[in-house]
Amino acid sequence: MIALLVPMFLLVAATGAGVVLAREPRRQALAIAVNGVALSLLFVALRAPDVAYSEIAVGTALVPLMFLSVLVSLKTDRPKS
Amino acid sequence: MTRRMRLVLAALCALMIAPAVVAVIGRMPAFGHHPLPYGDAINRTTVAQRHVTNMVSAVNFDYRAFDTLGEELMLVAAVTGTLVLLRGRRGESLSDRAAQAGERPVCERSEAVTLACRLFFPIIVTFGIYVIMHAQLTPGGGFQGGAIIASGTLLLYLGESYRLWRRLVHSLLFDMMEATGAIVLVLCGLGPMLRGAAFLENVLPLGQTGALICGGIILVENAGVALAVTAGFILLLVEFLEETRATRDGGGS
Amino acid sequence: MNYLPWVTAAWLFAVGIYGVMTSRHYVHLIGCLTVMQSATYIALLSVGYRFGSVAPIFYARSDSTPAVDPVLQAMVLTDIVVGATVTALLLALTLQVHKKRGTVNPERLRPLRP
Amino acid sequence: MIDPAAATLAPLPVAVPLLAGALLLLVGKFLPGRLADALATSAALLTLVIDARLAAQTGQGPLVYWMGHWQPQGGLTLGIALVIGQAQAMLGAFMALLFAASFVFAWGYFEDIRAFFHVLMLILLGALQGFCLTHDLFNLFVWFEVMSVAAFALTAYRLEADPLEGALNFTVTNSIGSFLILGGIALAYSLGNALDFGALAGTLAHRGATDPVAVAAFCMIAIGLLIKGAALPFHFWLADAHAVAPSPVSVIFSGAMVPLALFGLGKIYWDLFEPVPAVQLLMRTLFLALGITTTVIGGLACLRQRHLKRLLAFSTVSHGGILLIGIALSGPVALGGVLLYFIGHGLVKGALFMVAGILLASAGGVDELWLRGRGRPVWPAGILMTLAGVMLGGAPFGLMDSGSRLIGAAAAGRPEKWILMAMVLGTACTGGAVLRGAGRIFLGLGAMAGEEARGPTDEESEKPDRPLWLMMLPTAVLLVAAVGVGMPHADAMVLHAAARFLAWDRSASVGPVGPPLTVGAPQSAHPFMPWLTLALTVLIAAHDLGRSRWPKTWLRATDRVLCSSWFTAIDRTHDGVVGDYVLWILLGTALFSVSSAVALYAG
Repeated sequence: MIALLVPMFLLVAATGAGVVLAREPRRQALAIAVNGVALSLLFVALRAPDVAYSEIAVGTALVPLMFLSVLVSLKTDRPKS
Repeated sequence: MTRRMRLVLAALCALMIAPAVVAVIGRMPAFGHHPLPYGDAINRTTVAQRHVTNMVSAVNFDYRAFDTLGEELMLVAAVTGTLVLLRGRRGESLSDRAAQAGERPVCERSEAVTLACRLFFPIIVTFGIYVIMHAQLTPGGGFQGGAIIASGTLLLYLGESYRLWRRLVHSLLFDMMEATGAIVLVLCGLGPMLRGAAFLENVLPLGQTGALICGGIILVENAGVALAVTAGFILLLVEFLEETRATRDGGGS
Repeated sequence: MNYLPWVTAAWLFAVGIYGVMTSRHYVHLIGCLTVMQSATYIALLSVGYRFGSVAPIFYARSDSTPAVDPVLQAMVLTDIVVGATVTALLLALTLQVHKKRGTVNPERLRPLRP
Repeated sequence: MIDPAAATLAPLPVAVPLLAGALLLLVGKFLPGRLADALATSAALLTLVIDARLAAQTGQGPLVYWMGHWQPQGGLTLGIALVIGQAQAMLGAFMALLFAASFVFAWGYFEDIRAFFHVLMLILLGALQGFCLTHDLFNLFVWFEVMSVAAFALTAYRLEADPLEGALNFTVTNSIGSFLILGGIALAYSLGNALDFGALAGTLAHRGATDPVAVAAFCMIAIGLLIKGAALPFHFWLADAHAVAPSPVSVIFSGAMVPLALFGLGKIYWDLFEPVPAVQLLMRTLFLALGITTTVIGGLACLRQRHLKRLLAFSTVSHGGILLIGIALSGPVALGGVLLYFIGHGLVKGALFMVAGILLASAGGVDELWLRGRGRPVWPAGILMTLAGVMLGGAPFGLMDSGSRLIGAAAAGRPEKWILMAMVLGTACTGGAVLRGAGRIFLGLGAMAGEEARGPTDEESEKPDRPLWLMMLPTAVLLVAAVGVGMPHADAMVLHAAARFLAWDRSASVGPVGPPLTVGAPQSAHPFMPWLTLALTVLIAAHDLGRSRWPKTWLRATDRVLCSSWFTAIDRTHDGVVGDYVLWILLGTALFSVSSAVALYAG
C-alpha cells in the first residue's frame, strides 16, 4: 500500500507546484487538468472513489474548461475606454 | 509594496511559521492508524438502519444532510452570482436567445468530429445518469453524475453548430431546474415535519438493501442534488462560453 | 511515510500562497487558489485513511470489513463543490474587471483608486 | 420548560429564508419586482417572529434539536445538532430584523432581472442563521462558506469597476480564510474524531491539554474567522468591500456578518477549546491585544476617510475590535456586553449605511467633501445621522452604551487601563468622524478639509427612484430600536442569556437545566467614561469642522502629529493590492504561531 501511496503524494505535490509555476495562463489550465488527474488517482489510492469521481469530473473537465473559455474571452475582448 | 519586498517579508514569515508547522506535523496522530469511532459507527450501522451500501451517500444525504442542504444553496448562490456578473452586462434577453453573433462555428469541424460528438454525447449522458441512480449502492451520486452530464453537454458545443447548441441548451430551462433542485432539498427537510417527524428525518420506506430503490429520503435528496448540480454547472458553462462570443463584438455594456 | 501526507498538504498550501502573492495575472492567481484548496482535500482524506481497509462501499462485501472514514469523504465532496463554484465566481469577476479596467494584473487593480 | 410546539420551530430560522430564496429563483422571472420585495420582506419578518418565539422559550436553558432525528446512539454522535440558547436566538432575531429593514430600504431599487438580489440576500440570511445556531464544526464551516459566497456576489452587484475590484479582494482573502478553517477542522478531527461540539469538546479536553495539534487547530480556525471578522491584521479586505457594496448590502455586512464571525470565534472558544490551557492563555493575551489594536487603528483610519461608506467600514473595524475585546475577556458579564454591543452596533451602523444610501440616491454622491452642504434638501436624514453618530460616539444611552459599559465592567482586574483607553479612543474617533460628516454634509460646515482630503474616493450614485420617506422609515426604526425603546431590562436579559450560554454543560450535548441564574448588572467602576467619550467625540468633530476658526499654531501642532509617518502609514498599508493583503494574513499567521509556541511553553 505504502509503495502505491508515496509516489501518489509526491506526484500530487509536484503537479501542484507545476500549476503555480506555469505562469503562462494557458499552460496553467493544462497543468490544472494534470493536477486534477493526479489528485483523483491519489483519492483512489486513499480508498475514496466518490471523491475521485467528482475530482475527475470537476478538476479535470469543468474547471480547466472555464479557465480556457475565460482566457479566450480575455484575449478577444477589447476593453472599453 | 514591490513584489520583491513582499517576497522578503513572506520569507521572514515562513521562517517564523515553519517551526510551528514542523512541531504540529511531528505530533500528528500516526497516518493510517487513526481511531475513527464516528466513521466506524456509521459503517457499522448504516446498512442495517438505512438499507444502503454507499456510506458516503448515506452521510451526505441522511446523517449529515444538513451540510448538503447548505452546500447546494451555496452552489445556487455562486451560480446566481455568476449569472448576475456575466448576464448583467449582456442583458438577460441575449443569453436566453441563441447568441446574436451570427452563425460563426467555433472551429471548422470535420464530419468525423461531429459524428464522434454525436456518438459520445448520449453515452456520456447515460453514464452520468447511471452514476446518479446508483448513488446509494456504488460510488457516485447526484453531484458526480451531474458534473459528468454537464461536461458532456460540451460535446454538443464542439460537435454541433453554435446556434443549434444554444437552442438545445436553453438557459431558462436550467435556471428553473436548478431552483427546483434547491426547493426539493429544502422540502426534504420540511416535508417530514408535516408528519410530526424531525427536519430531514428519513420517513420514507427504506426498501430492499442492494435494490436500486432503497434508502428512502436518500433517493429524493440525491435527485435534488443531481438537478441542482447538473443545471448549475451547465449554466456556468453556457455563460462562460457565451462570453467568448459576446466579447467578440466589442463587449458592449 | 508517516509525515508525508501532512508535508504534502503544507507544501501545496505554501506553494499556492507564494503563487497568489507573486501572481501577475488574475487567472493565474485563481489557479494558485485551487492548489491551496487541494491541500485541504489531502489533509481531510489523510485523516480518514486507514491501512488495510476498503472503501466505505458495502455493495459486494459485508459491512464488517474494516473501511475508511466516510464522513471525511463526504466533507471533501462538499469542499470540491465549494472550490469549483468559488472558482467560477472569481473567473466571472476577473472577466468583468478586465472589461472595466482593461487589465487583469492584481498589482494594478485597486478599488477606489482610479 | 420549552413547550414542544416551540421545539419544532428550531430548524425554521434556517429553512424559511432558504425556501423563500429558492422559490424566488424559480418564479422570480415572472414576478413583478414589488412582489419579490414583499415576499423577501415577509420571509425575513417570519424568521424574526420564529427567532423571537425561540428566544422567549429558551430562557431556562438551550433547545437541542437533532437534524434528521439522529440522537446520539450509544454515546456516539452521528448527526448534526442545532443548539438554540437565548443568546443565539436573540442574535438571530436581530439579524432577521436587520434584513427586513434593509429589504424595505431597498424596496424597488433592485428591480432587475429575476430578483437575483433577493435570492442572494435570502440565502445570506439563512446562512447567517445556520452559522449562529449550529453546534457542529463542519456544519459551521458550510454556513460560513454559504454566507461568504452570497456576500462575494452581492458585493459586486453594481458591476462597476470599484465594486468588482473590492469583490475580488474580498473573495481571495476570505477564500484563504476558509481554507485555513478547513485545515483546522482536519486537525481537530484527527484529535477528537468527531464534529459535534459536544463530542469533540470531550476528547479535546483530555487529549489536547498540551498538544500543539489542538492549539494549531484552534489557531487556524480562529484566523479564518478573524479574516471574516476583520480583526487586525486581517481586516484589509473589509474597507474595500463594504465601501463599494450597494448600501442595503453594506447594512448587512457591517451590521450582522462581520460581528457574527467574531461571535462564531467565541462559540468555537467556549464550546470547544476553552479546556486547552495554551488556548486560554492565547485568548487572555494575544486576542485581547489584537482587539485593543484593532479598536484603535480602526478608529484612527476612520478619521482619515472622505468616502462616507469607507469611513463607516473602518468604524466597523474599530467596533469589531471592541467585540473582540469582549470575547477575549470571556465571562458572563463580558459575553452579555458582547451580545448587547453586537445588537446595538448593528442597529446604529445599519442606520448609518442607510443614511449613506439616502445620500447616494438623493444627493448623488457619497464623498464627504463633495457633499458639503448638498444634504440640506434631505435634512431629516441629517437628524438621523447625528443621532446615530452620537450613539456611535458613546453617548450614555442606548444599547451600544449598555454593551460597552458591561464590557468595561468585565475589564476589571485585567489590563483595565489599556482596554478602557482603547475603547474610549476608538469610539470617539468613529463617532467624531460620523459627526464631522453630518456637520459637513447637512450644515455645510468644515469648508477647510483636513487629513481626510487625502483619502481614496470615487464618484458613485444609486438610482434616485425611491420616495424619501420609504428610505427614511427603516432607518428611523433601526435607530429607535438602538435607543432601546421598549427594552428597559435589556441588561438583565442579556446577562441571563450569557450566563445560560456559558453555564450550559457542553460535554453532554443535551442541555441539563440548572436553577434559574440571576446575574446582577455590575456597577461600572467608571460611570464618567461615557461622558468622557462623548466629550472627546464632539471635540474631534469640532476640531475637524472648525479648522478655519482655530488658531494656526494649534492646527499646525495637530497636523504635525496627524501627518507624521506613523499616521500616513495607515493610508499606505491599505493600498488595495490583494498580494499585500495576503502578505498581511501571512504576517498575522506568523504572529499566531510564535505566540502559541510561547503559550505552549509557558503553559
